[in-house]
Amino acid sequence: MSSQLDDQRIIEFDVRTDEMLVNMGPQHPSTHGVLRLVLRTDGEIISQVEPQIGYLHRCAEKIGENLTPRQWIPYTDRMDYLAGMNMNLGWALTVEKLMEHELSDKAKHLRVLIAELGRIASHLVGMGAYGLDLGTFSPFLYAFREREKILDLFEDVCGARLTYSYLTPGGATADLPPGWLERCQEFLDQFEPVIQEYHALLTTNAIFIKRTAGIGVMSAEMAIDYGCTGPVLRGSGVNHDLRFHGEEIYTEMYDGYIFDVVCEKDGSYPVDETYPPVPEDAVLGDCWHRFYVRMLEVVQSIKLVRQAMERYSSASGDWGIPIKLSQRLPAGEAYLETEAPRGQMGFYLVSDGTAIPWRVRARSSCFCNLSVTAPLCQGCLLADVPAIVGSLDVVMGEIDR
Amino acid sequence: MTSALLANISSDLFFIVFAGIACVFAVAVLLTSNIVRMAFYLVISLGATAGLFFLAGAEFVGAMQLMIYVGGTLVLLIFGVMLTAQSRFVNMRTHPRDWIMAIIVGGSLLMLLLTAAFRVPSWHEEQQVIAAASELEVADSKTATRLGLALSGVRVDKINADEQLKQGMSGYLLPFVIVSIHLLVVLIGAAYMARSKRMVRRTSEQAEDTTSS
Amino acid sequence: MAELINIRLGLEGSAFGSIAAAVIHALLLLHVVAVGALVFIWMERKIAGRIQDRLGPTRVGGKFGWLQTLADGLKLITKEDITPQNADKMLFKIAPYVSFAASYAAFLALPFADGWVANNVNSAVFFVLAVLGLEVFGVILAGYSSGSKWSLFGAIREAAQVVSYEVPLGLCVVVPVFLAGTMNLVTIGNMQAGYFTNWFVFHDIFTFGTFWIFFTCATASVNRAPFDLAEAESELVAGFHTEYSGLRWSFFFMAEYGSMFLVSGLGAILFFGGWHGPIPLMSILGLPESGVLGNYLANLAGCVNFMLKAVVGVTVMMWVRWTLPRLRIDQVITTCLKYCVPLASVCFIGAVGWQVLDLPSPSDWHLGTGPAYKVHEEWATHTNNSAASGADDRGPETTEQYQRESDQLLPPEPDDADKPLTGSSGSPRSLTATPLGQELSP
Amino acid sequence: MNEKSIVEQLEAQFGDQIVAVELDAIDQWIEIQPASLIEICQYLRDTDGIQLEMLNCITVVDYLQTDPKKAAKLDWEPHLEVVYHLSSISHKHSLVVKLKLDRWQDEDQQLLPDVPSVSQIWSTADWHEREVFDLSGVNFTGHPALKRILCPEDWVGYPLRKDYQMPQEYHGIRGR
Amino acid sequence: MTLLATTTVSMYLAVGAVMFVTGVVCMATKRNALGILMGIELVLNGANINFIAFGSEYLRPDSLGLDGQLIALFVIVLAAGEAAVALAIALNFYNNHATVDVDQADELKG
Repeated sequence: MSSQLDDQRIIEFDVRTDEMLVNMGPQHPSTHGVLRLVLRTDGEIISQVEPQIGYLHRCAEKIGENLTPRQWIPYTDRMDYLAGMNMNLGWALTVEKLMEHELSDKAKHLRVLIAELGRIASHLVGMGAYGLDLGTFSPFLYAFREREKILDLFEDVCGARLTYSYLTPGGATADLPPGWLERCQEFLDQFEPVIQEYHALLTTNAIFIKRTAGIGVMSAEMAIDYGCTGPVLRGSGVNHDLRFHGEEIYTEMYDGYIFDVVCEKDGSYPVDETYPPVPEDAVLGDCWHRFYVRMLEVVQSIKLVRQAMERYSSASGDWGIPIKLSQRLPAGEAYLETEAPRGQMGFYLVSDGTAIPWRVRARSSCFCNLSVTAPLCQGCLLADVPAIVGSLDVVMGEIDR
Repeated sequence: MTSALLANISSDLFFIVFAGIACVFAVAVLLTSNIVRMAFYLVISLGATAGLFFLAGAEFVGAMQLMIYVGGTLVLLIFGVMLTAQSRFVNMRTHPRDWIMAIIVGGSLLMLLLTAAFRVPSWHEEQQVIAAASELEVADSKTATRLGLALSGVRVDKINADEQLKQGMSGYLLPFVIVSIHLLVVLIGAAYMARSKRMVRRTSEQAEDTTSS
Repeated sequence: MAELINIRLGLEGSAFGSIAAAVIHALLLLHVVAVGALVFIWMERKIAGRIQDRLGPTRVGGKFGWLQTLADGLKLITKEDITPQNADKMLFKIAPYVSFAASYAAFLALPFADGWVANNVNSAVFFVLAVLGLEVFGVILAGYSSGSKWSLFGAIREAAQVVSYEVPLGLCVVVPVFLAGTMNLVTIGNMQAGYFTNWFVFHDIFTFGTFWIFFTCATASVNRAPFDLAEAESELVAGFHTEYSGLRWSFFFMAEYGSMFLVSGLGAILFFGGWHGPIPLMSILGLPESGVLGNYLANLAGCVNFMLKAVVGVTVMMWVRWTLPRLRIDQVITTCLKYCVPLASVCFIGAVGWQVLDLPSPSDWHLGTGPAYKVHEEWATHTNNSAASGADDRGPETTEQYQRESDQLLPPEPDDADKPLTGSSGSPRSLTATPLGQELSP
Repeated sequence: MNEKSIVEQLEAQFGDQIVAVELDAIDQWIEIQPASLIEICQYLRDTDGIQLEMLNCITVVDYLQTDPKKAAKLDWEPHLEVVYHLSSISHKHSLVVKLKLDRWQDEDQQLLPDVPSVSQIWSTADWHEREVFDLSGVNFTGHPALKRILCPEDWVGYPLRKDYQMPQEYHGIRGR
Repeated sequence: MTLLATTTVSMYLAVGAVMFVTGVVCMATKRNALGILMGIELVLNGANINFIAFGSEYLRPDSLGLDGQLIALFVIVLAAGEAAVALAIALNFYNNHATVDVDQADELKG
């Protein structure tokens, strides 16, 4: 029985089997958080998948209409709780865009430094959890071993390990503590070789390739049509990364940084030969490519962090004094998307000129990435569902908001 | 002699246990109306039968019984049960008249067989047989190879020292080959039959046939 | 073992002695399974821990947390034993014991040293495989009777997987059986006495390949990762034991670890000389013929040897489990039907060819002297003479008796009488060639 | 092609369908007639040089001042604004399209305002429109399966409306 | 040493008879096609017990010898084939009629 059928609606069947309606989740080992998938299966073949979300809905947008922008920062932490720093950054930049607030270079480099570390930490979880979805446990712990070190660094910076509330409108709540850069440097030197371990355990593992290559193939058109962003979009070979192609207020942070958009450009990835080649049975836009893009983005982020560290230490100006807690916002509206680890996280802020926003909207990347599950899982095998959902790397906190 | 009696008692004990299990669960297969339990009881009954084979010194056949019958055939059977086990088939009651008919026929048949079984004196009289522990082992240890040789055409148990290989070469080579080919044919045929080539609409609620090829 | 005790008590042959022996054997084996499970679960935790740079259990029972499993056992006993509402109560309750009984019964025919076996079944290999195959019933019943869809998925997967993997497993097992010319595990073990060059795994290239196929199929048939589809926790919540809890649940695990040890031990006997070490130290020391006690010591050493080999096998299974991702069901079946079965067949034919053509193999170097090797040679001679008579499967102790018997059955073939005989190459030749030839030329 | 020229092209194409154009806001936006939403979106996605293939976000802003004193000094009537944030992957530009709606078709029987669904143009609109319907109470006509997505199916009211009252209790759970 | 075999052939035959009859009644009464299949298995086993009993050297000095076991082997092997085919038929029947109740198998067209 092949997992990919020409006509998804038609199969040849050996024994008349009744379709089963199976509930995967919200309490299920491999649905990240509280995602619930209602599967209609014919034996092992999935004929229909319907994701059910909302188990973690916390009305963050409604709360945002009753708090000042700085007060709302902690709620952004709890959206993508695996990449709180990037959520903070997205909201902070949106507010600054509305206020047309200018940042010093030092603050910008600090933000790049923190955001890219956050990206590494987030991709490590995505990678480890994906191994878990495919039934291997060890890479998960290998990934968390490294993530913990990043969390230690974050803890030194802001005192929190999960919900940081560090980057705020106007800059950051505090400067980097003394000696932090050295510790970060140490971490990077130790971390870079470890990536090869992950490649050995997963990326190049024969079974891993068998399980992911050619599974859940998503064309570039489909990805754009469903509003998929981030690694999911780039995994389908679309060269789109807001750090390059975003709005000015975001891209200027990355001015002069040397790094690549990780996506397959004319059949090859912009990587040096130390990284594993694409297996021949991997199709562009399948689970393997999405995973691989994440792995390579980690490398790019390491490059960025290295650059950011020296620029930061040599930069002039302050590290960005946060705006007042009850700063009056100018009337108007601003929408800004930033490149969060899991995709383009957008914030929409409408102000009527008071300190409290009239309307706050969070555009979740995972929300759109998850919406593609149903078409992707059509006609795959039961074991492919965790593989596909895991390759989308969703975080329910961000989807339900 | 006491030890001999003890040995008898122990072997008889095992015979009674196995025979009891075999019969009781065979009857249970008959009585239960739940198809899955039927399969389970059948497993136990056949397992006990294998035990009887061991007691009778046919341990190769016993192992064969466990492997092919219990291990293979019944797993297949249970597989089929699972594939077809929907609530309305799991419990299918039998009409009382069928029961009556079956009981009458079966009872008379049982009487017939039992009387036949105990009719021939040499079958139920206790007789002197080689049963010393060591010789039992001998008898044990012969069977596998002897069977193997018999299947490959040599009847070692029919060969005598003086006129060897004259008679008793009525080996089972030909039947063996025929059976193996027959098995092959059967399995291919079964695989072909069970696979009814149809198309079904995945998205439809109830699988209904659209084309037949 | 029990025989020894009986000899001490002067009870051999008597029925009481045999009954006592049976009881002793049963208890010993029960300990092997139960204590083995305890140790293996602890081992698994430690190995998993080390592989994942954790420490694993460290506290319970002082150093190394060696009492961890016991603590878990207590916890499991105190847990509530839940039976789901729409479960088939009777089958649900009985299923774990079916599983456990099967894997326990298979130990009946597994020798731990020369003659240390509960019941020296003549077709032991066959028996072990057959009984091991019964374990699947517990799983199927559990999955079906739980009344949960995940459990049903697990059960159906298990049924499909085990049934298909018994084919290549059987094919692999036939190869050493063919080399030895017997299905008696004790005999097979003794035929590999002497130096490691006599082990069947090194007999020729095909047997070497066979071992790896055997190990793969064994892993699959006791469904350990990467073939643990029946309990794939990332897809089916916990597969066939989703609904189980407490003691019943733990019985499944005893069965799983028991059968892991069983298949590893089977592999050790069939391919790695069982209780014979790489170097026949005991024979060099001359222990086996230095009286009963010496023999006993030699056997004890052999038992330890065998245990070590089996445990190594189990350890490798754990290592694999904590390293590899899980295969998909269709890939598992493909691996079996497309790779394992053809490869096993090729290895079988190859080994037969090697045997029949009598190509060189390390076992022809006659390395290793001492009683073990003598046994080996006696074996060769009498199997050779009496193979056609079929009376070939028995321990060395009764050799001459069969010499008699086989002489009266068949005159020893002249070509075999003066040929240097080795157990591994002697018997099959006479088994296949001689009698058939005689039959076809009346 | 920058936003300005896109807007000019649009005005040339659909003259009076474009209600308002705001080019000196932070994000340039245009306001269009709800009736012509589909054809304009189709045009924006498919026209060479514009090709706004990606629908980033659909937002509904509820303009209702619940405090009567403040409401008195406001220069606008209570209404809903549906905001579509569009962007182009191939040309890396973006555009904001707005619609103005009445808050209710019929206040008394709580009849939701209608907007044609763009889920035929951008598949991602499917879930976005479900969320907007769920939280802000806008009825998207022609949507494949318009049902609540974040709140439970049997939830009452539209939380992101300004006049939303949290229910006293929901299935025995105290609300306020 | 030699001793009396107190378990005689007749006892085995009795067990065989019971299994045989049970199987026959099973085949007669069960409405589920697979139940009938199980009945057949029982019948075959009853027969096998007889073969083994007659062939066993423990029960009678003048035993059938190997033939008993050999025929039993053939029976087992053929029973496996029979089960496969019967199961295939049952499943095919299930495919065509969506039932395994043999009382409804009263038409000749597939």
